[in-house]
Amino acid sequence: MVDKIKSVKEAIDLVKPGMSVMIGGFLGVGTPEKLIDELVEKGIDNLTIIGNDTAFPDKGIGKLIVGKRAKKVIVSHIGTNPETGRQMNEGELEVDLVPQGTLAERIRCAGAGLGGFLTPTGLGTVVEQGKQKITVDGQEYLLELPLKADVALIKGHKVDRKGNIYYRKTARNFNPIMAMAADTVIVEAEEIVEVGGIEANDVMTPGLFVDIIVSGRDEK
Amino acid sequence: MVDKIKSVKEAIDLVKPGMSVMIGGFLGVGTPEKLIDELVEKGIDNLTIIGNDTAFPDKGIGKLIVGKRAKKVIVSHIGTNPETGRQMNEGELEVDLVPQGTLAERIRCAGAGLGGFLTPTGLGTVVEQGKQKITVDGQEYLLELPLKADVALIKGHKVDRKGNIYYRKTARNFNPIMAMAADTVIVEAEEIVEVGGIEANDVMTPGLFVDIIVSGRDEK
Amino acid sequence: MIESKERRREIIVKRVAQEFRDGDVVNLGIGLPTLVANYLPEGIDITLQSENGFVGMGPAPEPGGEDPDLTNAGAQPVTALDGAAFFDSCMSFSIIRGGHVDATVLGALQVDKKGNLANWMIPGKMVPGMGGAMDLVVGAKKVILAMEHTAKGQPKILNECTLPLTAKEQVNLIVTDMGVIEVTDRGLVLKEIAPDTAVDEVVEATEAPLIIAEDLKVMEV
Amino acid sequence: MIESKERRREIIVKRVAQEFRDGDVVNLGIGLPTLVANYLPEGIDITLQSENGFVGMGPAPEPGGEDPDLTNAGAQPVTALDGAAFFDSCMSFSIIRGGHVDATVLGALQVDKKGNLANWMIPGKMVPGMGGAMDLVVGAKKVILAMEHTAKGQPKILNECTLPLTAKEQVNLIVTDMGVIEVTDRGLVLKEIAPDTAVDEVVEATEAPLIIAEDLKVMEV
Repeated sequence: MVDKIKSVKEAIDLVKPGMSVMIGGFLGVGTPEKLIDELVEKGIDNLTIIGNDTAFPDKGIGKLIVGKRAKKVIVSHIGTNPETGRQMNEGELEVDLVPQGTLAERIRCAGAGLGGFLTPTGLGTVVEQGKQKITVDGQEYLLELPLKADVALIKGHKVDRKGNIYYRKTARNFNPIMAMAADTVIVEAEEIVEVGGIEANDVMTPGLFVDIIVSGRDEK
Repeated sequence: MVDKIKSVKEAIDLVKPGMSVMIGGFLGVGTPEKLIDELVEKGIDNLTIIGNDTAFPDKGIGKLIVGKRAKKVIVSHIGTNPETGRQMNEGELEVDLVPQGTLAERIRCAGAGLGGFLTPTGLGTVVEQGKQKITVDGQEYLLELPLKADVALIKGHKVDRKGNIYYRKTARNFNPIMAMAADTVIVEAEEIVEVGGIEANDVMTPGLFVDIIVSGRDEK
Repeated sequence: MIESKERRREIIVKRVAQEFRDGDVVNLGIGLPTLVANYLPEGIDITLQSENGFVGMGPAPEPGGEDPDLTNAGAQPVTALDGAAFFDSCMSFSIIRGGHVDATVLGALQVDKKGNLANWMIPGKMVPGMGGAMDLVVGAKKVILAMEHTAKGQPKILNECTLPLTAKEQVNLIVTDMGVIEVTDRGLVLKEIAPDTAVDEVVEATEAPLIIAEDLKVMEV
Repeated sequence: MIESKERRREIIVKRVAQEFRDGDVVNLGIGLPTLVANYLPEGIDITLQSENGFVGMGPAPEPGGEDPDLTNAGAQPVTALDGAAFFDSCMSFSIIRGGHVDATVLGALQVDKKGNLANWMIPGKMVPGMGGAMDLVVGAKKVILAMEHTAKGQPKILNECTLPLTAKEQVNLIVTDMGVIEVTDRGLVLKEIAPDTAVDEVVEATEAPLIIAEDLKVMEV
């Protein structure tokens, strides 16, 4: 069996400046904090960060913003992190705001091998700028395109050695779809279990999507 | 709390001749047999049946074909049921063959409120007939449209009184997506449990999608 | 016009709470809309959907009972009721965008006579992002605005929104501290009026033309 | 040309089994391709994906150990190995169509010099439907055909398919009882030849022009 377990340092060695990085979580809930801390500490910059939001200055993706690791963010919301707004207004950070449902669907779309999808969300708003409109049966839609990344950093509650993941409560959020949509998928596990430690019927992300597993525990 | 539990007869009373009916299952595995038996017995005909396949003459959707209840089927495969082929060749039954992945995605698409999606599956084959082609970044795709139904008949392993469903092994297949894509959703439960009998984290189809629950047990 | 700000807010949430049928799936925005859950009429049981990934949201936990993996869409600790179900963001928005949410209740910066809504940014001042609002307003079966009728004395119900839109022609009902307004093909119809409030007052506080319902009622709040 | 049908089939599946790397996710079609799993080289562990909804498919159960809720895509009882994962049809085809399957092995009625494949219908004779074949052939990273070189003495590797296509230009490798043919931009390249088989025989049995690899090898089967 291929050994997917690495140290946080080994995992983050795969992230290079300028890469696009998807990061799971919703306002920091379900975000892999250890992986983020290592990214900040190592000083990898010019990242394009894809996530639901920029969380808070001291939490989740927020720490990467405060640490000036991003040149661009693709998110649905930045209101909880004043530093994101400041960097945007100063021209230091490019912010691409995407409706949350469209963001989730675009990530899944990439993971599922689709070329795009049609949605009414955003019609008649600034969201439609630069997008193709397609009419089906008299109803107008925006054509939204897939969104993928070089690396996905996600968080699982239980992860077995094959990379099968079980998430917990609202910490699930964007993690399962990001696991499908990046070239390299790194999961931070609250608990690493043996194969069989998650019932096959209850696996939420099949291990085939996962390249690297790191422990989120403090004792490393 | 709204009481969703009905008898098989009460449930099938909602299916009228000429309706479109989605039926879960893969070659009969995960198909609600009691609901199908009642449909056959009651003689509701001219149905448009949407499912993965037409199973076998004595199993699942196959029984509806043998019982001449369908005027049309939208499926990915009919090879295991010779009666489907015979009716098709005799002009008694319209058969719309759809690639399995496209079929699943079209059903989800309807359930998720999307207007369509782009896929390379079917390009250069008879599947592209009558479909719009859309080019994104130099790559050609077929525009596939959502597929919904008047009624979905699905099967769950455990179902709680709110309609939350837990499926088992490969009996899951098309059931969860069909639960999202029909006006009326009827689930046949191998076991009906009290609310709380399925862990909130392990629910596979949230009860909000389900209108009616029937018992799949023999003692009714 | 009611003087007490507290009473004005109470009027709004009490009245919105009357809009639901037993069994409805409802998404409540952060802030004023959240309070609606406290005023449901007897016998009306609704299921709250939270766009960060579950249905069956319950109230805040007792102090000390917070679970870091269980929050609402504002990252505040909440509880899950019996029969709740957790799911990922894609399923969450399939529920929202697929028309499986019976009603969503949101605040507004501006709304206009066509039911256009602006509630997500003020250019140059406040750009928090739309979060899930655009999806909710387009996807929910019924869009209810819960808002004060005016802001600093200025009308918020306009002929035409001047701020960037959240969605076009999606609002169904506007509930304010002065009345209940339905968005119809004919325009905005004042269906109910707040206690101790005159029709002239409402018309005055509204930029868009109001059609006064023939059977205008007083809000039961 | 090898006489024994059994040996011809063995050659095909043994050779296909050499195509995988440790850890590969593979979807095997019903019939001949299914047998590939029995011939994996030492140290090569692959994960089988079954399009009806799981990865980690194991062999048929002991008699009496069948589970009606656990079958392969042909409705035959199978088992699930440790580390398996079940999912719905939409996830199953997201895995297939999203490029997460390393290789798919299928049979063919016809294949041509451009890598076009026909394997799902014979008009007027056999119309079983495409099932998941079109998705697999378009979505899998590598498409391997496991097929007898000819059918009733007639070539199946053609200049141009005459039957309705399963997919256009998606086939990567053709493994037959006579050799291994790679589909390249230059055309079909015969890379390996079966034991006791002459190049002339292969060329004779193939309608499409064959480029003979300079380093033509004998199949190690």
